[in-house]
Amino acid sequence: MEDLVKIRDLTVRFYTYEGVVHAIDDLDLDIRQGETLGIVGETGSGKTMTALAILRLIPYPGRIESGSIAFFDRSLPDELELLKLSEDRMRSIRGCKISMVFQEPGAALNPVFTIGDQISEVFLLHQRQELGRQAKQRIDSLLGNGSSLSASLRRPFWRWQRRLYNKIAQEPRPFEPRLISHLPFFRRLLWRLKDEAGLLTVNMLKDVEIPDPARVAAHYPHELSGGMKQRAVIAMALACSPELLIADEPTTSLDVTIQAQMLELFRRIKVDKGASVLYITHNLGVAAEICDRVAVMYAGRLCEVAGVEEIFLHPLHPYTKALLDAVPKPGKELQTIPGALADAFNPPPGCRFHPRCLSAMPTCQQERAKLKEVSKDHMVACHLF
Amino acid sequence: MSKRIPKMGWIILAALLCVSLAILPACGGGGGTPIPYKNDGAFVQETIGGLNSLDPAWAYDTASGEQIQYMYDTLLYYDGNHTDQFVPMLATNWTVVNSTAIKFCIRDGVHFWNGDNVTAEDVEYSIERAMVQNRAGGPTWMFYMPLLDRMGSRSGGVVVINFSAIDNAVEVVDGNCVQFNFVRAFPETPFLQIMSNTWASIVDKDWCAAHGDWDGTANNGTGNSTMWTYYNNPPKSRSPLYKGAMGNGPWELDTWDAIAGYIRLTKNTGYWQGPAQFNTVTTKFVDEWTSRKSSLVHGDADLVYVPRNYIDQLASYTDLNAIKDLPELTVDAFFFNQNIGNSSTYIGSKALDGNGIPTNFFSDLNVRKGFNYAFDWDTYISDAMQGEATQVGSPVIDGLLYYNNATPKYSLNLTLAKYYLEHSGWGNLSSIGFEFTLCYNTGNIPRKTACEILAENLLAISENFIVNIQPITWDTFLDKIFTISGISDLPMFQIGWQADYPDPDNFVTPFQYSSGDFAAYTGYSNATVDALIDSARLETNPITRQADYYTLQQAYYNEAPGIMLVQPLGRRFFTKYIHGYYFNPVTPGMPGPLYDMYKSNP
Amino acid sequence: MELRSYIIRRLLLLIPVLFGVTLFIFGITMLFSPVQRASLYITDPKQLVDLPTIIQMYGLDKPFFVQYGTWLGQVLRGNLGWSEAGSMPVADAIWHSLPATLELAIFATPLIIFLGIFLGTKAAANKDKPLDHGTRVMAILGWSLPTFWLGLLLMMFFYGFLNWFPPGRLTDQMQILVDSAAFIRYTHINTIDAILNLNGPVLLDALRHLVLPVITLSVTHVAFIMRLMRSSMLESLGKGYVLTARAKGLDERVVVNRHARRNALIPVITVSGYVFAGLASGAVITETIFSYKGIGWWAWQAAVRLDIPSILGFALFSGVLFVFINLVVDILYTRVDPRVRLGGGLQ
Amino acid sequence: MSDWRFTARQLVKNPLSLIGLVIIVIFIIIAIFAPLIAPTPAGHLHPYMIPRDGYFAEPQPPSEKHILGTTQGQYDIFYGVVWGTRTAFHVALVVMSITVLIGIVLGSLAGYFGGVLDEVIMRITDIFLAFPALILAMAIVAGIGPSLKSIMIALSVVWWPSYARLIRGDILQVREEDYVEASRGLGASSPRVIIRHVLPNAIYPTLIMASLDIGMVVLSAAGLSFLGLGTPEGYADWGQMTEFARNWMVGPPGDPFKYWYAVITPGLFILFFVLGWNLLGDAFRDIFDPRLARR
Repeated sequence: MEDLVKIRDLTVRFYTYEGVVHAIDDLDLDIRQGETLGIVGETGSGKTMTALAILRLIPYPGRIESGSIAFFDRSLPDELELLKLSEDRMRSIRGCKISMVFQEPGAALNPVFTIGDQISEVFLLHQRQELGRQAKQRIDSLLGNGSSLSASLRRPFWRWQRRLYNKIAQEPRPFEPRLISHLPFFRRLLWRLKDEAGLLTVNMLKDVEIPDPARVAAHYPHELSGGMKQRAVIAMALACSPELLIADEPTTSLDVTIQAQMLELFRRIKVDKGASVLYITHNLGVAAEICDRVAVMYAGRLCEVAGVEEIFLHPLHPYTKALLDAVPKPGKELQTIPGALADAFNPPPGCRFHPRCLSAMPTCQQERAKLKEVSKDHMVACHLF
Repeated sequence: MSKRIPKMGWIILAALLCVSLAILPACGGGGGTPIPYKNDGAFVQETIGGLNSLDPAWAYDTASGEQIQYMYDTLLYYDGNHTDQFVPMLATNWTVVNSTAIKFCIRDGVHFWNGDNVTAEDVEYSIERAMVQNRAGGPTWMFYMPLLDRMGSRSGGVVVINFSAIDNAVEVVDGNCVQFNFVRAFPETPFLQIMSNTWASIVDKDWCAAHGDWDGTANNGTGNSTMWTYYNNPPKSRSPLYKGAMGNGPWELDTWDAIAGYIRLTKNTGYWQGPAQFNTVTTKFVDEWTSRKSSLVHGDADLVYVPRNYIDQLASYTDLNAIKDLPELTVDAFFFNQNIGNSSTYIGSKALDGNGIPTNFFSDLNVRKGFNYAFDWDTYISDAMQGEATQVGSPVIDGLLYYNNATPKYSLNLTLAKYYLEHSGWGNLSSIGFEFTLCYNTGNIPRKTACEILAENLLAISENFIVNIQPITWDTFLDKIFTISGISDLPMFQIGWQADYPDPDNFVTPFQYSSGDFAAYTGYSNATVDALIDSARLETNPITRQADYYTLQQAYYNEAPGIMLVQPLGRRFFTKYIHGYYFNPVTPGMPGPLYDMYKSNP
Repeated sequence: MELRSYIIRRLLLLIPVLFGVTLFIFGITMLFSPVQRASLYITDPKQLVDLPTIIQMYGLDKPFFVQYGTWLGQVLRGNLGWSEAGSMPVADAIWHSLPATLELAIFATPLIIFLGIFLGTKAAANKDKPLDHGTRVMAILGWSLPTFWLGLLLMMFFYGFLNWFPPGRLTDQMQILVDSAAFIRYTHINTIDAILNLNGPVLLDALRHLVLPVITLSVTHVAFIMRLMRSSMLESLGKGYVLTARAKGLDERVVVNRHARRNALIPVITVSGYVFAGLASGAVITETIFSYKGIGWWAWQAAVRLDIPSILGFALFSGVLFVFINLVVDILYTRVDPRVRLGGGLQ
Repeated sequence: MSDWRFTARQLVKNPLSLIGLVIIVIFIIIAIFAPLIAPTPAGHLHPYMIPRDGYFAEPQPPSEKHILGTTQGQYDIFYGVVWGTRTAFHVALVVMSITVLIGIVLGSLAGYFGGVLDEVIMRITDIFLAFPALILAMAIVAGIGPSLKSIMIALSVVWWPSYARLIRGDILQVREEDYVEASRGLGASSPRVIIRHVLPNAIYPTLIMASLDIGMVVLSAAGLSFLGLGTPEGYADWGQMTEFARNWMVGPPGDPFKYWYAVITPGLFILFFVLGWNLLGDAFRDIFDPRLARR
């Protein structure tokens, strides 16, 4: 299995009035084709930032200081260096090659647009040519079987439309249609694109197991339940079958029964679409459920990466151990991690975990541990090894 | 995207800068810039304020009077710029039947705009209507005074005269003549003056009756013989004439928009003296001076009202025809209140202890004289009036009959002032000292200046003479002067009088008659003066009359019931395209004899 | 809530408001002595001999509730009384003075709102960048300008010097044309009438006269909308759906103008409503300076001349306007924000 | 009081608010040292009345005697604008304190007790808000008679309702907070709860708002003065001085800017005074706008 995304010494900092926040610090991480990689860690450990960094959506006043994110797109011969792409190019990747599902479906959906609008937006953006092609076919069929008088009268108009949509189908950025799409009323001429997008949207909603998708598409977010919203968001993310789907705690805000359905959904998506999934969670149980590999983060650094069984059966990093012990199990009294999460403004030197680490050594306070591969596919950053 | 905006911003800014730079020099040479000739055949003037009513019997303000003047004719009118010689208008001639009757014969073939003939009945109706209406605060007392020897139809708010009295006062005689009967002998000239003014305008009886106005009979077509009182002191809107008009004058009413603030008249082509020169006469009411000024210098207006303060701003416009020093029949004066109300808050301690004045402080002649000598007319005229005024020594001012310019006047003389104040009936005031508050109505800068001049000069005489100055609004001002009780709270006040008709009686009465319009509130009364005024008013012999008024003028100087200030000199700023103006102080409004005027582009 | 019942409820709410306003105004006017209130009818001191008659005639010496009662009775009989300030019945005065004001409002309000929204969006989208500071300084500068000062400067320059934009509503020739029978006054709003009469010159002339007052009003009001738009824009730019939109790969322009702005507009609507109400109930100073005499000017005249019937009439008018605008705003809300239902706020 | 530290940091960080701050400080200095900057001439009774140099109308250009020239009626402009600063602050402070006081009392009553009382008070504010502020103010001033006092009264009358509403809103928020519930639960009396717990937390934004409305108060006062409803002629008041200059906007032809000194100076003083407060206000609103998350 070769890699889909290669993150190397990624560093993200936030420049706030209170000081500089070291959100991510020299992060190395690979996401492989078709796998589900889970990132676990406490809140503020930099999970979400990693995800946003991949999309280059680090919010103000944050900044990607250094590092590289290589993206291996099957459709392209050689890798893409995401951090070096032009903004336009990057946009064509967001939502298309790499898309994201957010934690709060309520917040993620725009309250003033219908579900349908928001999803078809993706199609209209990334699959314009495809839509154009379908629109053209539809017109062809109209021209074909249009025998009635009214039809024959409309022919010239249809012909013109055909040319229009043909252009859209052929060229990536056709002049005439783009002009029209900028003119106030005339942009309505492109209604067929919307129609097509609408159809695709309904299919998409069906895909994510939303009952009566046509009706739901016409609904506004506030008219749907949390689960429905999240499905809609997922549908949006999957709209143009991305290579990488980033899911940022997609189930946290939902109640348990729905969570189960969601996980099921994700598993299925992976199988159907063959997409890789970057699954961010603080819930180890969930991670164990659906991840192939799990990466553990602490205070903006990677502690340990390994296959899911490996990490649950033989955790190496003290922090990982601590995390696992922190999961309540029947018959076993609960272990808590001493101390609080490292201060983001001036993190402890050396290994950032050492203040809370039970097996901390003098070296831990000076130098930080490199990430080394202790056994096959099992990497850990700790001086113990 | 975000970068584009500031660029645009800069471009716009730069553009504006260039434009302004380009233009400023251009408009620099304004002096020579000629005033364009606009609105051919139309007369456009811009003034301030607004109209009150178009009803001749109702209107008592110049603005309304002016418009009425354009739309209606009177029986006779002043000849040129004379105030005591007359030319026939709707009356072909008039004859003094006897000392208690004057007869006017009506011109034939004169038509109202609607084609109705102007008949003797119309004349009778017009004057009787005015007397029937006799609205509170209206001009019609000027008919009652000569005809019925009383000031109005009511007493205590109820009508006390019978209709017959009015009916007999004005009678149609031998077909096309109208005779006016006085209950007592009345001098001819003042009556003719009254009959020349807008309230004596002739309206169309039939039109009025048809539009719901009084029909000329006591019962007004009903069974009730006192029905006419329904039209006595009515609300303004009860008569169709307040906003409508049906006259025979040179211009007809076209539009009056009180809110937008303009009135437009259009030419009456059938005017009996031949159509006027101006097809339209538009009067706009624009309170903003900068705006009026601009309209004038851009030729949008042919005449604008120029406040005295701003005449210099127009000095260098060569295309303006500035007519100056027109002696208007108005006068401003200080009044000493010899009987100040006890409730007054303007006289400090109400006692002569240096922190106030007693309520009868000004009843002492020397105090009044002292104050007169303490006023500086020259400064007042040069600074407050921009030199456009002449000092007057008595209510009888230049331009009135029997004006005697030999009457002595007070002038600034601080030593004399000091002398009189130190030898007052109150003892040596400069050692005792006094303090009171001098009020003027807010916004009237000349009056404020007058107060300041007086106060400063008094302070110069003695630091014990403290006069505080306080502005009060017009309504408070009236409230303080014209209390229902008739006793004013103000120790001194300034007020002006404008001629109703250019007869001295119209001036001596308010200023000197013990129950006169103003004097009544000053506690000034002098039996001999009152008697003289009464007799002079009705004196038919000009010689005696002149003597009486000379005496009265001298009396004012001797008694000094107030400080007569000045008679302002008017001015007109026409564009040079307006011709034919001549000044008659009695003609209401700025444009003057508009019928005789015309507009042409040399 | 169902629209009709909602409107009815609002109109019922109107009654106590109007009652209160008029009672309050009347109360104020009762601070004056009868003489003071009679001074409205005294244009010249020589009329004062008849002061007692005038006071008695208008019942100015009657006790408070008697006078208010008579007025109320009049109003209920559909007669708002006589406006000395407009020298016509109060109802007519409102009716005559409204068009001019409306004309100003109709042109100024959209300008203010769109400019405000545009600038606000730009400023928010470039928070703390020069553009942000620039636009804000401009807007706040305009907001801090004394209206009368700005108006006079403008007039001095554009009429005094350039003679481009004269004051008033129409030049004399055009006014004559408009008053003539050939020209039908549908609305008395010159521009609209000109269009309806297909009369180019009048339209141009009317527009020429509108330029300066409209500029004055816009400059002094735009900051209102702008700063509100900016903050509510900043708010919605921080929202999750904006991140989603970006994650979709949408162009930043689309993100801002489509996703963020639509939500940011919601609070702006209310303020826009008040701006319009404010202008439609008279921009006194602007109307005075440019002698664009409308209802504000009339109300001012009434106020300074103590023309009580006019003031009360104006109070009724502005009360109705206020409630009416609120109504429109609420209805607009439901159009813009699908979550809002009439009567109750968010679901 | 990290709030304050945060606020302060924000203010100095933002150039606009900094400018505003500077402007205001300058005005405060002018106001305090007015008697030193523009000493009242000996024998001049009332320091707030601008000394005149003659009575005639035409403004005179700057000279040694009159640094900024004289305006219509020979009032010394320099003296006028300097002492006018005091007038401005005087009006603003008085109006604001009255307004806030009324606002607090009615607002907290309405907000805390709610129910009928709330309904009544809010209807009353409706009544005031339903009537255009400026014209209501005019009516009042015209009634009481133009003077500084009546301007202040009028402005307070038209200004308080918005504050009553503001405070009511804040109180409604605060009263739901746990600690208020708690202290109520402990049986604290209503006034006690309001004064000890609710007000301190609700009043903060109000005071900020008030201090920032100062600019607008002065602007409105100037507007009234301009409409002739202001201070007596010659009183040191910017609005009135602008009114004096009103008719000298355009100089004689050939010298259109002849009277610039009379026109520009008072206007600029008003402009900058208001600008100062508004700049500050804009920054403050950003800082305290609850809808804007602090980063």
